[in-house]
Amino acid sequence: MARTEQQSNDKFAGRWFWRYASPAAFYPLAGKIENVCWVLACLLTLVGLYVGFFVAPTDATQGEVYRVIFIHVPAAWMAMVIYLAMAFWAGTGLVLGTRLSFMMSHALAPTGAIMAVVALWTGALWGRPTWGTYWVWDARITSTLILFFLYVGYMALAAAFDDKKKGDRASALIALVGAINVPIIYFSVKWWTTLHQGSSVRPGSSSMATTMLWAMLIMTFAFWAYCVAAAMHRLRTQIIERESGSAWLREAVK
Amino acid sequence: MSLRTVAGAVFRREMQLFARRKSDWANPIVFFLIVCSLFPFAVGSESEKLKLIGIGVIFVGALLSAMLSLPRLFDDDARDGSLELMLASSEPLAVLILARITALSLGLGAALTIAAPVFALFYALPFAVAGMLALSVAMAVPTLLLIGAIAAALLVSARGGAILTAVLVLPLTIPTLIFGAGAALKVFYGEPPAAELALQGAFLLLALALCPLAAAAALKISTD
Amino acid sequence: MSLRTVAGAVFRREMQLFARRKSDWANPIVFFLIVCSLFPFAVGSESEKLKLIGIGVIFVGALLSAMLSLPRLFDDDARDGSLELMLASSEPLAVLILARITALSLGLGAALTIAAPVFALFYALPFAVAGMLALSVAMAVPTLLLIGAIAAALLVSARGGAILTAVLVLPLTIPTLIFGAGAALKVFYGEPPAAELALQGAFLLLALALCPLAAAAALKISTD
Amino acid sequence: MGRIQGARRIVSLCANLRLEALAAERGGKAVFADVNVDVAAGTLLRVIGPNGAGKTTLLRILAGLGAASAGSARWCGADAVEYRASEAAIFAGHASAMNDALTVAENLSYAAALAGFDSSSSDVRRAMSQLGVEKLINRRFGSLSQGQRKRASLARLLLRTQPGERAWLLDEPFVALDTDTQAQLASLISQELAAGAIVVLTSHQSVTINALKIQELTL
Amino acid sequence: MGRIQGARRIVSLCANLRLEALAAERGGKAVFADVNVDVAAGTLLRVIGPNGAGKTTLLRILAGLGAASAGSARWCGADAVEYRASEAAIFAGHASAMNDALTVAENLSYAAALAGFDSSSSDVRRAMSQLGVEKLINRRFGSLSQGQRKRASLARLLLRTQPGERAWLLDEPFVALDTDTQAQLASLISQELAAGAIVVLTSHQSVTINALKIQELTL
Ligand code: HEM
Ligand SMILES: Nc1ncnc2c1ncn2[C@@H]1O[C@H](COP(=O)(O)OP(=O)(O)OP(=O)(O)O)[C@@H](O)[C@H]1O
Ligand SMILES: Nc1ncnc2c1ncn2[C@@H]1O[C@H](COP(=O)(O)OP(=O)(O)OP(=O)(O)O)[C@@H](O)[C@H]1O
Ligand SMILES: [Mg+2]
Ligand SMILES: [Mg+2]
Repeated sequence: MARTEQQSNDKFAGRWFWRYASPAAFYPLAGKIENVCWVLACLLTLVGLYVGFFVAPTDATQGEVYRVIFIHVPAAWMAMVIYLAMAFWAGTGLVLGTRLSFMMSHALAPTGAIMAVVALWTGALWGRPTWGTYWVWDARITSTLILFFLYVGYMALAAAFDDKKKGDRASALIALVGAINVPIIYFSVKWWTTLHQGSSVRPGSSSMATTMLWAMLIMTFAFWAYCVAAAMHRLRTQIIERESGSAWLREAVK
Repeated sequence: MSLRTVAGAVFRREMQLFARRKSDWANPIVFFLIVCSLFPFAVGSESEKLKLIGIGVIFVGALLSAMLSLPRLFDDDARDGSLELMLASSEPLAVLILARITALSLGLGAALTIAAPVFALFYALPFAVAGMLALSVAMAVPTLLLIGAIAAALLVSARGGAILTAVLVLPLTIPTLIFGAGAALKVFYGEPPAAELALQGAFLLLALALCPLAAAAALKISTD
Repeated sequence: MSLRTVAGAVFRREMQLFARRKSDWANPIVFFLIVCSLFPFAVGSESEKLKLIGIGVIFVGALLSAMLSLPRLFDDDARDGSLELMLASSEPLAVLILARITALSLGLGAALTIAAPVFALFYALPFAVAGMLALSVAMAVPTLLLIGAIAAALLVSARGGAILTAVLVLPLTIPTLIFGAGAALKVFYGEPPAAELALQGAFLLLALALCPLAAAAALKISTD
Repeated sequence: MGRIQGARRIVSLCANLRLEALAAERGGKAVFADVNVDVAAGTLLRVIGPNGAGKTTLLRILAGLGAASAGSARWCGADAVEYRASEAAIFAGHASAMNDALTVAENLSYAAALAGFDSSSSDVRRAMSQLGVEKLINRRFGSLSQGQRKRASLARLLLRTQPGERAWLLDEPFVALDTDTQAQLASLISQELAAGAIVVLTSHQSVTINALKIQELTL
Repeated sequence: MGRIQGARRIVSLCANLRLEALAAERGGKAVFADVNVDVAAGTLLRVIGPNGAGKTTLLRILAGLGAASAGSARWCGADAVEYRASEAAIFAGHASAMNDALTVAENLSYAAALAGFDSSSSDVRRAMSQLGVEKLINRRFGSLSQGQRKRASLARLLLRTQPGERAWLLDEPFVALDTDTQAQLASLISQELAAGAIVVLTSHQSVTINALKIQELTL
């Protein structure tokens, strides 16, 4: 395997992205990215939460509970973005056969699933005071749930193979199939709720104060930073796990 | 030896197996029947309540039943080695897979299509709704089998069986479920179901175009 | 070598297998979750309608999910020949079977018991109902596994797998279903569920007393 | 229980086999009929015959795993099922009796526990090393080559520490083994015979086994 | 399609195998490395090695069913996958490639159709009779004895009418066969070699095969 990887890299020698396609080269870089992002995530979260909880005004209709939005919305966004990123790396891995791409999508999946859970969880907690129930079968909410299922399926499939390489490619394929299906599912679900339910409840319709917007923006960047850091951390663990025994790794962790 | 003949041989064998092992198509029907008849016990037997849930129960039951038949597609063949014959054929794998799915759709799909409207009458649904249910089950089963073939192909060399298949397949079939049950619901409420049927058809065609290729790729991955 | 040690070895191996193949208990939960979330797509999303079917869907979902795990009990062992080790042991077969069912009940039952009340909230059911659902699922899953062991034992050398198991098992679990879902329904309507719970408990004890013996007899028949 | 435990005490001190007018059928057709043999302790009984003659069928009857259609197979006067329950007979056939997901060691100690031996892990290790597979002890059974599987599953025969008056029923035990291991197994069989056991063997391979008493049964 | 059909025409007239620095791994561990061999038409290549040496792994790579971790295996200059697709190579391993629920005849004609031969039922009958199992033709495969299974699945090798420049990849083909059938298979292999095929063989059994050119590869 090592040799074929080498060969494919030689073909593209000199291009920087091929250099970093090798786990050996990327391992230290991932470490740097991870550290920077942890710091960013901490700083931005502190600032965001401060602005969100102490600067932004109390909402006219919802009172204080609305402040969940600063966690809820970034988490919901990240759940979607990460799926796309995961599918992208899975596709790259399938086409180019680079080990690192598969590891990248494996590293992203748990973070994405966690983001989906956080969005569901905070949404549910928010729903109780505002709608009087933890859960409604609204299009957006339901699609988040399905997105969570897709993450779970991806991870379960990857874990179902004794042969890691096979698991890589199998789960990559299912990630791509899911990526084609996500928009279809999203619109079907949307259609479904408008079909059956003259829904009166809709998340957030009031126009937002500027400070709220700022807080949300900052928190969104904080979530980005957290997700990148978490993914890089997991990626490094994976590299260590999978490349254990290779010479460069012994060198690197010595 | 032309592609037609090879695909024909695959199709024929599938049909032989159907004829030989009657349980392959009889059991899904009985499973379907049982799922449909469990709900009244758990929900209560008032006919108004049953009418409301009838369409949903029948549709979900049909999908679950088709899904549980998915391991038939490749598992036995992988175990006894005949899958390798198919992989080694010089004809395009996707076409051979399509031949198998077609055979399974004909056998299982027909059985479920006949059973669905009968069960609809148990749930006190009107004739028109029962007819529409038959039509949408007839479209939904092949769609599920096509999508499911990808999962079945991936899982030939993995552990997890029926349940992991469900985890992979069911979320992807939600559109079929929505439009299939939606069409019957429309009829139930006296509205025209054309849009739902069109969308369900579109989804089936899309699956027909993409899934065999994806399943072929999946099979190559998992038997590598 | 005493009976305790042999049964202990059977139990331990089952737990080792659980630890080794995480999918054995993780996937049934996800299957359960997915079945529970399919119904709203087919029935409609109004919370009133959903409340009505919620208890039924969750209960039937838990039973189906437990049922799909039944092939774990003997199938792998029959295929690789280790079932014969168990048959040849000089300790009573029924006790060894009970050890396996206990292990499966602990692993799977616990998982489903935790999941059921969470799903109850999806269906907008009140807390008290969710709690009662957890309790009756906790009693229903071992009952189903005990009854199901008989079917699983009969089917080790037959074809048909999951579906034929369902066909044999589900009709026998209807009392459990009626009383289990009934207890939750009683709570839902604000009435005391004592009678249903007592009956469900009695049914579990009866299954505990009879099923291992019947399953042992079944296993001897089917491996003769 | 009582009855079987009684039976256990009687038969486990004994190895002797008597087939009287034994007949078997598979799928409604007679496979063999009127088989009569007397086998004393310390004897190697070779069952010979072309493919489909009924060798496997016979061994399963002797092991108490299949039923005869007529006649009787008695171990020291006891029924085959009882003899087996007495833990005196070990059958090793085409199936490995090992779970793919567990390691070789886990599989072997499970087999030992079920067969009623108190098998510490050192026994497992000794059994494995007698077949030259001690390195595989912590490998998942599913990841072994055909020959490694066969070796590991044959190690089941060697779990009990002292050889004694008992029976090994071996259906094609040399299949998939390399030549060194074939020789090793042959010498293990010889030892077992010398200790007073009965070994019933089918094999299409010509492996020489040293034994004082050899009987042949042609089906 | 076009590409493969082109390849088919080229390779099916040819049998010659070249392994260059071939290496393989299973479960992340190297099984063998740096295997170099040149095999000409009409040669019997015996792959030799103890259990777990990697013989099955090698044969699967030659059959285009497994991937090498380094180096190359080329049939007449073509990739193993392409050669296999050209219907010039037949692999017979531990698995029978036959469905238990179908009859032997149904299984064989399915195999023939998939491998691209237009196999009438008389071909099936001839192939069966060459291995002495014509009586089993309408039996359910699942009801056969081990040796009968092996015979029936080996009949797959004989479906193509004219022998020619092609390859048989046989992993332990003599297992479970009785001695007569072993000899019969050996002579079929000799015929095939004489007609210019390459036969790659692993076997722990010492069956003599007459061949002009025999090469050994020890793993
Ligand atoms: C479990 C329940 C919930 C889930 C899964 C969920 C999911 C989502 C998702 C996916 C988004 C981003 C969608 C987009 O940007 O297009 C979002 C945004 C939002 N959600 Fe939720 N939500 C839930 C409950 C709630 C509740 C109870 C409220 C408030 C009453 C709420 C208010 C909002 C608001 C204000 C936004 C951002 C503004 C917007 O994009 O419209 N959500 N939610
Ligand atoms: N699925 C697998 N996962 C991990 N390792 C494996 C797997 N299959 C085989 N191996 C290992 O690869 C090595 C080669 O196996 P292979 O089956 O090629 O051996 P072999 O030479 O055919 O042996 P035998 O003579 O026993 O058939 C063995 O050490 C085996 O343990
Ligand atoms: N499940 C079955 N149903 C019907 N017939 C069977 C079944 N199993 C075996 N037979 C038949 O019974 C006969 C004896 O089978 P058995 O397996 O005992 O033969 P064997 O002597 O062990 O042969 P081999 O040398 O090939 O292993 C064979 O003719 C076989 O076809
Ligand atoms: Mg035999
Ligand atoms: Mg081998």
